[in-house]
Amino acid sequence: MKNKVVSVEQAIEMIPDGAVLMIGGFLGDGTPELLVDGLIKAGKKNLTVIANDTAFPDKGIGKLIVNKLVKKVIVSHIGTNPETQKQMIEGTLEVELVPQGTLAERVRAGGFGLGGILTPTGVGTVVENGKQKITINGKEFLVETALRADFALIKAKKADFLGNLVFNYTARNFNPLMAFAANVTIVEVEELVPVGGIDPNEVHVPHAVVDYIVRGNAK
Amino acid sequence: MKNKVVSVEQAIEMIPDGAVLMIGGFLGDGTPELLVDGLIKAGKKNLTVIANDTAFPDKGIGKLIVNKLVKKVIVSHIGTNPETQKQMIEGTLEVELVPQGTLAERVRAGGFGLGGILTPTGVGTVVENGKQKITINGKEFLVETALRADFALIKAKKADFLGNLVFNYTARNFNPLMAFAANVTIVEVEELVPVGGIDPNEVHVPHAVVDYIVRGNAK
Amino acid sequence: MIQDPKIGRTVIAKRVALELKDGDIVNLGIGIPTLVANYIPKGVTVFFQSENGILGMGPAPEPGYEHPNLTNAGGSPVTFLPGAVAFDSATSFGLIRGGHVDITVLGGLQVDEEGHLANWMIPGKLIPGMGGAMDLVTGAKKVIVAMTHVEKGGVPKIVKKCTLPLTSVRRVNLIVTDLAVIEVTEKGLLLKEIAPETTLDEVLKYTAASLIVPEKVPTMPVTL
Amino acid sequence: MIQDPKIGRTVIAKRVALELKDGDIVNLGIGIPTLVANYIPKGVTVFFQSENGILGMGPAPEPGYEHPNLTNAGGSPVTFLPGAVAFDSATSFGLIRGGHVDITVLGGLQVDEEGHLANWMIPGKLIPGMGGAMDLVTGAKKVIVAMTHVEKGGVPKIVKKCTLPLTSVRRVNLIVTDLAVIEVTEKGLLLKEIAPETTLDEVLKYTAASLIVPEKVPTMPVTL
Repeated sequence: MKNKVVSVEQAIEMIPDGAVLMIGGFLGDGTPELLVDGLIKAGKKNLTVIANDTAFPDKGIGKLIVNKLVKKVIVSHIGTNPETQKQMIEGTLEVELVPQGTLAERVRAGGFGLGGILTPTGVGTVVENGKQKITINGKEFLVETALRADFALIKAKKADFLGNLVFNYTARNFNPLMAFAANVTIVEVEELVPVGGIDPNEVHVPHAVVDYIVRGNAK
Repeated sequence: MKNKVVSVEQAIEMIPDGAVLMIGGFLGDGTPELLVDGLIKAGKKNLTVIANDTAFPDKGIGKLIVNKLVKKVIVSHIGTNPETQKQMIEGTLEVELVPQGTLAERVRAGGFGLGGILTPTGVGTVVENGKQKITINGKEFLVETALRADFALIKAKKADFLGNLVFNYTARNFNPLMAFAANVTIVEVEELVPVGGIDPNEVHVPHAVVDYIVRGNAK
Repeated sequence: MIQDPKIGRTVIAKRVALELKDGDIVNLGIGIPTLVANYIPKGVTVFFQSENGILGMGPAPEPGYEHPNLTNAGGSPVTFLPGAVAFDSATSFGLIRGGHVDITVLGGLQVDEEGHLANWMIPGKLIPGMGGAMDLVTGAKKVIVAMTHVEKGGVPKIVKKCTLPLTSVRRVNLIVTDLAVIEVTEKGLLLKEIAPETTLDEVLKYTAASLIVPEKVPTMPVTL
Repeated sequence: MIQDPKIGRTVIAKRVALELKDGDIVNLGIGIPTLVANYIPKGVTVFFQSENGILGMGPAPEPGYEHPNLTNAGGSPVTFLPGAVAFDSATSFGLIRGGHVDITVLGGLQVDEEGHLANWMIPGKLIPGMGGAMDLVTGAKKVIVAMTHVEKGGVPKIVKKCTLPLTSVRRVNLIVTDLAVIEVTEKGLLLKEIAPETTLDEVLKYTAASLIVPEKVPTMPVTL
């Protein structure tokens, strides 16, 4: 069987300029920093990044912004990274804002084979601009469409060699959702255990959606 | 704080005739049998049951059918329970069939505050009758609306006194989804542990959605 | 009118805290709402939910006890209380959108006569993004806005009609400021309480929306 | 034509098993598809997914080792292989609908010239419900129909146009019967292989749909 374990360099090599990436993390907590650093080192260009936020200038996805690898972000907020706002105002970075719960469902829908979801969030606000609306039992909902990516770069606490994943506390956030929603899913893990080393009840993401595993700092 | 632990009798007493119930389980695996038996003992009538299936005549939800407590079921299949088919043909039981994956998403949508989901499943089949269709990027999807219930009767392996839940293997199935989707959620558990006795990473359903806890056979 | 802004913020937090009931699931926004956690009444146990994926969040850890994978929605280290749970972002917003959060306390830029809140952007000036605010206001059982009554310079934030982009068309339930407690009712904004050291005239002067003023308006039951 | 139905079913299962590639995620329906698990080629590791919420399902346990909470989609006790995972029904169908299952093998009542499958009801006669079949056919990367070529009485199940309600408008990829292997192509149904002890004439006689028949049609590479 295919060995999914690769080096950071091998993982990064697969990603072309212009790729659409989903990157896990919430203000950097749960972001695969080795993969982020790998993208910067390789000098990737024109990336589109789907993520919860752009973190801080010196942390997580923020570093990709500061180093100008990104042409577009689809995120729920950018308030913690002044560089994102600066590039947006300068017109060098496109920013698409999505309510956080809607973003989570759109990513999940992409991975779960759904066309999208119907949400009350955003009805009657600027978020509804350009979107279809549907009324069910007299209540209006926005049609929010599924999101997919070329690559998902995610971070887990633990994996077995098959790619079954366990996440840690608030580092879980968007990571499990993104694992399903990309053509290629690469996970950076802190701990690699033998197959059979994780209780079947405690796996957060089944190996079926994981393509490559990169060992993190704690080997 | 409210003590959520109640007896089977106290739990069943809350449920009026004619109630809409979601009941967990897959062919009986993961069905709260004590609560099912409680409904039968109390002689409830005209129930609507949302569940994956009607199990077998002598197991799980099947017993509710055999004892004629149910006027309508919303399920994905009835093939394992001849009594369900018999009552359907006699016209005493209404059967609404929903594709299993669609049923799971409709229940989840009900619990997660979504109006529904867009699925490719059922497009071009009898399942699309009477439903709205939406085209996204040239692909057709059915609008499948959210389901909710008055009560969810679910089964977990383990709970703490707050109601944090852990499910066991294939007994998980619809139980975690239904926990969110009812006005009142009652869980039958095999094991009750102190608050703090479950690793935060290993909880499958957070206590916020659990209203009452019934101790199962293994106290 | 309370002159010291710090005391003003404390009054807001103390007053909001009185709205919390035993067993409530509570989501606190950043800024003033965060302070509410410091004033939970005795005998009341509430569970703090944070949209990054935790229920049962405790206060900041002692120095040296910070863990990089246990943070709040502002990215700061927090702790677990007994019975805490971690979950993914979809589940977190399932709780929020699905009505499983009893109370959310959020900051505000404007609230209008219809109870509509604007709190996520100032066009051409400040576009941080909505984060989880739109889902929280749309989905939580009870929405409390905790904010200063006026902007710096005395510009009212409670207005006839929001000029800033709305967070949701779902009406908020209660507005708690350093001047007053105002309930959003079917008939309009009802003045429920006035802050200590504050007069009715001051409340009316600094409010740009119509208020329903009962004959007797009690003082907020908080100590300065 | 193979006369013994049991041998016929075995041939189908053995032939389908040759379609499985190392590392595949596979979902087997009830009936003939279940038999496929007995004939996985040497050196090929596949992972069986079952829609009730498991990936990495092993065979039936030894007597006395049955656990009530470890069953397959037919309700029968199964076992865990190393690396097995349990999940809820939404995740299970997320895997299925989302294209994360490489191959699903399902029984069939009819398949037509367009590759459409009907396998979940016979109006007025048999209405067991679609269970997970509609999601599986719509979402799996590759759909293989494993069925007898004809009904009892010799009525063809491969037809011009399905008269029974469709399971999905997504075309199946391959049909494996006790008479033939047929691929669903853009141009129509392509006869790929003929079963042992079976003639081309027999295949054509028992097929009610047009078949594209290449000059040479090999025999299925399976032993009886």
